[in-house]
Amino acid sequence: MSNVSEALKIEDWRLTSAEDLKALQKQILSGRDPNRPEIVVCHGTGCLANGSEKVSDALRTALADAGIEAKVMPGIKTTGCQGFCSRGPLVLIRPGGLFYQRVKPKDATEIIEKTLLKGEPVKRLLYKDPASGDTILNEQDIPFYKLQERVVLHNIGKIDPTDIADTIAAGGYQALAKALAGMTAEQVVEHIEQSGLRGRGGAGFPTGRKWRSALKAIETKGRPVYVVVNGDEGDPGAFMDRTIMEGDPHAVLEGLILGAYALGAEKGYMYVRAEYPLAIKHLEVAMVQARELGLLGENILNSGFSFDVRINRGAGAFVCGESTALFTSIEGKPGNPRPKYVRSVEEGLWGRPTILNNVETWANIPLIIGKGPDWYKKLGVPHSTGTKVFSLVGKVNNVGLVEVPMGVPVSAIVEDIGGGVPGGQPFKAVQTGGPSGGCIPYSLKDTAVDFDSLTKAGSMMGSGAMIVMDEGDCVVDVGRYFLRFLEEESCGKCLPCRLGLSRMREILDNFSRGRGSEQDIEDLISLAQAVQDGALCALGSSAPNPVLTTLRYFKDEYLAHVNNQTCPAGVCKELITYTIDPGLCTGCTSCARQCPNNCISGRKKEPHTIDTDQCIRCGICRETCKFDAVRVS
Amino acid sequence: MIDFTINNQKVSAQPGWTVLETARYYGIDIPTLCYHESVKPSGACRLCMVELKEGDWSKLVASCIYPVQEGIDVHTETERVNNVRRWIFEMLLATCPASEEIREMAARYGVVSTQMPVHDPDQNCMVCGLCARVCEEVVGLSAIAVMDRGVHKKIGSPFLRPTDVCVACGCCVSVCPTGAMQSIFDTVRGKPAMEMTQLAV
Amino acid sequence: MYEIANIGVFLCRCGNQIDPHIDLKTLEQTIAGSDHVGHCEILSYPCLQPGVDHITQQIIRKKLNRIIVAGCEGRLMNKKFEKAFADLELHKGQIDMVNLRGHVAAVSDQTAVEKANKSAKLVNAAIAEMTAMRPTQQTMAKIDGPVMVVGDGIASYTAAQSLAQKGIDYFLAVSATDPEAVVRHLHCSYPGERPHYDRIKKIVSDAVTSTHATVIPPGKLTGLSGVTGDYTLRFELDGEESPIKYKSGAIIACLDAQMAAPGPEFGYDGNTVMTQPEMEELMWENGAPKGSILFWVNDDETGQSDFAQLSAITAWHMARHIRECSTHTQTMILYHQDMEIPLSASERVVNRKLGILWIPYDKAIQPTVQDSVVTFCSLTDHVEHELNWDYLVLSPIRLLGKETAATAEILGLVHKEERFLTGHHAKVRPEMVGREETYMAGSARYPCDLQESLNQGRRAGTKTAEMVKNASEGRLRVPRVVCVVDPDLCIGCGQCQELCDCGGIGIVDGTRGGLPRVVDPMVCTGGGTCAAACPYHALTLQNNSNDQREARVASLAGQLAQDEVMAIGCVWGGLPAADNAGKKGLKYDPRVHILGVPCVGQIDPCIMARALMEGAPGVILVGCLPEECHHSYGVDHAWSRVNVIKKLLTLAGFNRQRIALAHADLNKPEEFILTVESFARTIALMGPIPRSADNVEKLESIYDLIRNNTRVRHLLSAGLRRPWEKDYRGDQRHALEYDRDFSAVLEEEYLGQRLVRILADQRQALRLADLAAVLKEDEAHVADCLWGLVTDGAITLSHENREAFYSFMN
Amino acid sequence: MSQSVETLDEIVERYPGQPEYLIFMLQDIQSTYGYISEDSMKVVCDYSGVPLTQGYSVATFYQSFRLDPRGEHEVRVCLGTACHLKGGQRIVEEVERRLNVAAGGTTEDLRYTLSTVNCVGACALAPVVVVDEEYLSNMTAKKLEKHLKTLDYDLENETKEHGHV
Repeated sequence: MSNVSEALKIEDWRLTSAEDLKALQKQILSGRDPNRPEIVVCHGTGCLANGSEKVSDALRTALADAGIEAKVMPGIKTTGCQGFCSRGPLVLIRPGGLFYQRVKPKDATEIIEKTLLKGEPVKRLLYKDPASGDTILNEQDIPFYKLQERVVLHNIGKIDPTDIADTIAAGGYQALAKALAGMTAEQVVEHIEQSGLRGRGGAGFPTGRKWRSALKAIETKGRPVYVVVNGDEGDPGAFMDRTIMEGDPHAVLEGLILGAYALGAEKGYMYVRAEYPLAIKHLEVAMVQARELGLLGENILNSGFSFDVRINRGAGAFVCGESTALFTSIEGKPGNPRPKYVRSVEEGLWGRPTILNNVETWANIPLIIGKGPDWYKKLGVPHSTGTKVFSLVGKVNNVGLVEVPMGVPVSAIVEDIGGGVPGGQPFKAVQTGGPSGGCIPYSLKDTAVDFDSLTKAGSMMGSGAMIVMDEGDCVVDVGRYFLRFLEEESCGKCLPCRLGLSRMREILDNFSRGRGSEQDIEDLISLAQAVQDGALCALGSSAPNPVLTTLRYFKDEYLAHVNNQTCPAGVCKELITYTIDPGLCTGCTSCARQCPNNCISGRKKEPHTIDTDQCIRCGICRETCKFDAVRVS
Repeated sequence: MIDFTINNQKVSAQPGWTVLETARYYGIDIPTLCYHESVKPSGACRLCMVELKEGDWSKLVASCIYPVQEGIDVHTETERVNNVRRWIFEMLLATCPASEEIREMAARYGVVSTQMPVHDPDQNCMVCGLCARVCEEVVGLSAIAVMDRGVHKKIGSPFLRPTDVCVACGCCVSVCPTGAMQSIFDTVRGKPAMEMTQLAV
Repeated sequence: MYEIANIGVFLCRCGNQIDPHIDLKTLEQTIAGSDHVGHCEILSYPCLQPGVDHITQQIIRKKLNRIIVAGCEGRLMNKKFEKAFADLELHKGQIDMVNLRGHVAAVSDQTAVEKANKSAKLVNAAIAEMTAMRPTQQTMAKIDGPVMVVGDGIASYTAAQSLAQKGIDYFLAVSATDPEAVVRHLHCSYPGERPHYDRIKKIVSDAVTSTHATVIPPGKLTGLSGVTGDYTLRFELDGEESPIKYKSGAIIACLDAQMAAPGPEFGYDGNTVMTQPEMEELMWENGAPKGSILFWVNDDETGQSDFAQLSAITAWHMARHIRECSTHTQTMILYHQDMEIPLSASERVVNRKLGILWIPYDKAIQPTVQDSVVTFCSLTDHVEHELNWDYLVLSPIRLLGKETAATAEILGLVHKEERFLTGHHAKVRPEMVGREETYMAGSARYPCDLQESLNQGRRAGTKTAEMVKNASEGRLRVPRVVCVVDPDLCIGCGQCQELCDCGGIGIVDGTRGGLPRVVDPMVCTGGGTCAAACPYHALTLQNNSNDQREARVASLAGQLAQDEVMAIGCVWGGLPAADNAGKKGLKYDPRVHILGVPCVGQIDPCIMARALMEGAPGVILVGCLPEECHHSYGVDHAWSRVNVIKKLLTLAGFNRQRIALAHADLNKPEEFILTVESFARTIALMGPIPRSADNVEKLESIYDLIRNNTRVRHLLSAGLRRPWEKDYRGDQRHALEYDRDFSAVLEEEYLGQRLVRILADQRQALRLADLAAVLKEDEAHVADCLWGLVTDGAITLSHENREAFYSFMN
Repeated sequence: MSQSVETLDEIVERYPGQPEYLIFMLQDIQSTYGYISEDSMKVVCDYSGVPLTQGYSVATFYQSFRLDPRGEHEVRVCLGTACHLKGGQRIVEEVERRLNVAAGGTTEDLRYTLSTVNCVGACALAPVVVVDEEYLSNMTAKKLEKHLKTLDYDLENETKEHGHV
């Protein structure tokens, strides 16, 4: 990775004051031609998985082959996730913001020749709005982006996360400089309190209040204190934190340093999932570069304040997202949570006062300090200020990462930004808050997305995963899925969680096989109550939520399983049969060849049949059939 | 002195006591399994849950680790508490069907059968981890520990083989609330079940 | 400091587990009046914080200096109390527990008052012990002088390197200090490790050149004396006439196993059929050989199947090296069908690339070596196939080696196992676990590969460094229950040193002709069989003395009713078995009263005699199984002592079954119950010993004899083993002969003892006939004995009226 | 085993010998060797000054640690919510059938290790399978099998009469 001294081409690069930082920003900006064309290639995990690295390589080769003169030579910039993952790999041409989607390496030459040299767009790579059918040229006009309000994500997609010069040019670390130069620690805490910021990790505890009680704990217990970033984003379907860490690592770092300054902490930890290697890499690079610039480490910006950070890689345990489990994990032990009757701001890491916030919360801090709490309060709604980043996944057209102000209705996110469910029907439900959250049915589509409204609807904000479900998704199956997930991820220390969740899952398993009774539903509720009351940590006590909310909104569907032995959504294997529609079957034999159990028979070019007794309902035939002839009932 | 009530009975405690300790001091019954006086409480079995009431609002806490606080209103036999307790006993009866001790205790609290399916009729360990805590805190060895996680959680020595670290003091056997340690102990100390030499008379 | 005991007794209700079963009020009243009891009280839960707080207040208020909590298992709870009262100057040994719950409340259907009586007996016994105890101050260990790293094992260098890294000074006693020389012969102990030689060279040069190092010139270790922290090692250095002494604080021994060739049945000729190290030597001299090389992992056939994996991986490393050097050479590895191929996924890839063939053979048919061919039975078709070889490489035989064994002997390292230095299983304190690791590293402990050896050395170095650091910072505690020698009483007979299983007893070099023994407190396990064996009572277990035990046993024995028996369980076997029986709610004969001791081996035979003398109708010792004794031989020694009491009982005309030894497994409480109930029945059948003056005299004589007669005590100590113990140091004797000899001596001494007692009691001269009449013994027999006593000078002979009169002179 | 002498020591010596670095060391060993052998566990525990039980419970608690040798190729099927809704479970079942190994296990020939992961954060590509380090998007069992075949070796030429390599 780039060494700062080389990247900045300066000899003595250590910054010693806020003015130094301003000067450096100016120097970087003045060295850049705003009109110089720039090809931005998304290097988020989604796009990388779709081959964006090959695309950027191809673009580089194509540039070299085109033999463009050095003066107008466009830069190729690789950035963090731009959010519109379902369309990756994404390529943007700046200035202007021409937006290409699903770019393949072989398109590189054409992009260079047509767009850069001749200024013409490559039509087939442009985004076509599925709703209107219009082709849209620029990023800012695409509904997916147009309807968002990118505050926390404002740098992502614009800067190269591995080059601190980009961050500084975009105004990074100015909030830190401001605080160190002109604010007391107390003022920083006051700002955060005034902003109304609530933790983005799930429960929505007011961040300012947390910091305040930590300060109080320090009064009696003294130092050291610790600040910790919770980057153990374990909720399946959530990748907001990953995107922030990958795309704008300095924002997290700056927020953490500010927090450390406010509390007088000298040591911080970032606990990041090992499944996010890129995020770890980018954070490490960011730390190295910040250290070299004197923004981290000894005597930051000559203010006399010293602070350093270490990254802990998670080792694969969802429960380590729970604060006390995370602490024991940092201490090098199995991540068993401990009861929180003494709060972690008083007794956290190594029994010391500790402030733990998740990635997105930390990334909000520089914004609040930089632009002031009043500016921040104007975003969102009272009691839920600011914006929230959501990962919009599941049965939705525009899968990706979106940022909206708090308080917008669910439908605005799913239908306007997300483009609705493929096929055009209304969504069935939106699952928010991951395994600890619940479902918002279509009937509540106008529920405002803020902490309190979601809780009222029986769900929760959680870390921000929004999973859209359509009529093809079965709530019993989704409940089973989450319970199985939590059952596997439970640390197993307390009985209600270890055994209660298993039992709940077993009851749902029975439902999905058409076994069970209404009494079982009653038992399920009573057991869920016992688990909520009895579990030791938040993982267990929130685990019954998905089941309880679906029972609340989709009881009929449960009853259909129990009483009629049918799965209305056609998901539960034991309650469905696969048949071949003789009218549509062309006798191509491809299903018969793929069937793992050899239970499809039929002559060539004649309609086939499935032996339902032998069928293991793996669904491969349905997947294979090109003519949609395999039916589920 | 810290004054509060348990089941509407006025009690007073010293700072540093837990709700359970205070209750026992006053002779109020709260069931426990993973609790032992010789080690720090861990709050794993959740049998000792009690309800703290505050107006309309209430919460359940594990009394073995909950420090006493001025003015709290503790109840040990509410509907919510009993619901948790009943389910835990049912779970225990299903996971440790072979444990005589569990059966007796559950019966004392009115749970004699379970509707949960029994997966392993010979199992008697509930993985409360008491043995491991005693090995660490009392004996000072950590020859055994709680291994794995979730439903696979189990007690054992590293690699589930006999370990040199074990001094075969048997403290783990003595604290085990379910009698499960008897068989695990033989694996840990590396002694196959063998017949004893009997006293010649 | 607390010479006069002021005991606080706290009786636990334990919820409802003790209270309704035992009438605690009655118990309290009984106890409260006892001597030395400054306070007695019933508490709900003395062990919970409210109880601990309350006891603390009482200790302060009433200036209590001994605490007895009568509740449950001391094994579990003592530590909590010790911690809670540490600031009040109450330490280990000053806090005792009686397990009322497990030994009284739960185990029988007696009434609450009956149980209170039984409890009172046990608590009173504990009070007697507490009264007799003389607490000692906690002391800290000192370690003076550098650490001695001795032995030629490769682990020496990593041990030294670790010490150097931690800034600890050390002596390095190795034969080779030149890195090249070290690796030149390394393959003889660790073949197939050549890729690591560069690293080894660096370790060697680090270890040798460190500023903390003092390298001892080549030579041989010939002697060792002193205790932890203050050792003196004697070396005979090459070219020096007199031995050189080195003072050292701690010793790390690094010894490697040696490798030998298997027998001729494998065709070994050292030429084309060779062992792995020899193949390595060949490669070293001439490079990789050409042709076809067959490695046969034949450890199963040489009876070393445990090492097959080690040999297999060595074979693979060598095969790999050969293939990498010479693609024309074919390499095959022939292995026993049960062995798992010890290769990781990545190694398998390499293996596949190099085409090294692994061939399993049917274990039922041993492969046969013929000229250029090995026949083996294939697993796939069970046909005998042939493999051609130009070189056949066999697994080496691993053994300790004579020199290594000699060095180990000097260092006191040789334990039960004959072949390797795997230590004994006696581990009674947490800090003792891993002690062998601290002092001993290398493949002589158990065969292992180079990496493991190096790691062992590193581990030993690190742990020793930690120990030295702790000592220098005054944090290394001397265990409180260890043996001390009274130099005024010790005559230097050396019995204790012979018996000691922990190697903790030594001679202080240069003092008074090496006479008095000294105990190394850091090595002593507190087993105490040495103290029980000392003919002169010169050894005492601190905080756990003979006097304490005798007081407890005597107190209980004195309280027992005519049909009640005493069971003394060791804390590793009998006692926890009893605890567990109580915990499981098993019922047994309430006449059994249980006491605990750390090891039955520390029960002096005079204590057994005392119990019978004080009125116990029967005493049973319940220890571990012999092979599981935590103090190695404690239970065996108890056997010998019980046996001598049995002999004496017979001599005195009592039933020898009044004393018995049993073995218990703590995990089998049901069997423990069978044991004690059977004993109680036996005693009930024979009834109590009538307390006639005659019987009392006999019992007192037995006690006196076994306590004070140095001849008997000497003889007993010398023979403390079972006849079938083969690995016991010292000569083996004919079992029956020895037994008869011993009986004869006992008979003689017993009679002598009684004679002396009578004469001393009577304070007048008596005739032979009178004596014989009093003793009801044959006159001729008595005459013989009297003559012996006269010649010994124990009594005087005078004549009056031509009749011989015998009298005791002061 | 022994050619790892250097690396094993080097790995642990990257960190100070304190318990808090235990997980770091185990992770590095895991990524170097693919699993944590008994020997390496001992070395790490000694070095960081914790009882072996702690090392073992850590290694069994966290999903990313393996105590058995891994296969040459690691197939990880994502079972995040998005992948679940799009049939991730079906892929697992199908691959289990084809490789004849249960999820979490390694094939007998040590070629493939099949495991499931909770979410790799690539939900837009659901269902996702990660083979070694390569993300494969919109997977089906069939596509996966094809991919695995490209990784496979030609076995037949290498296997000899009695032995195996």
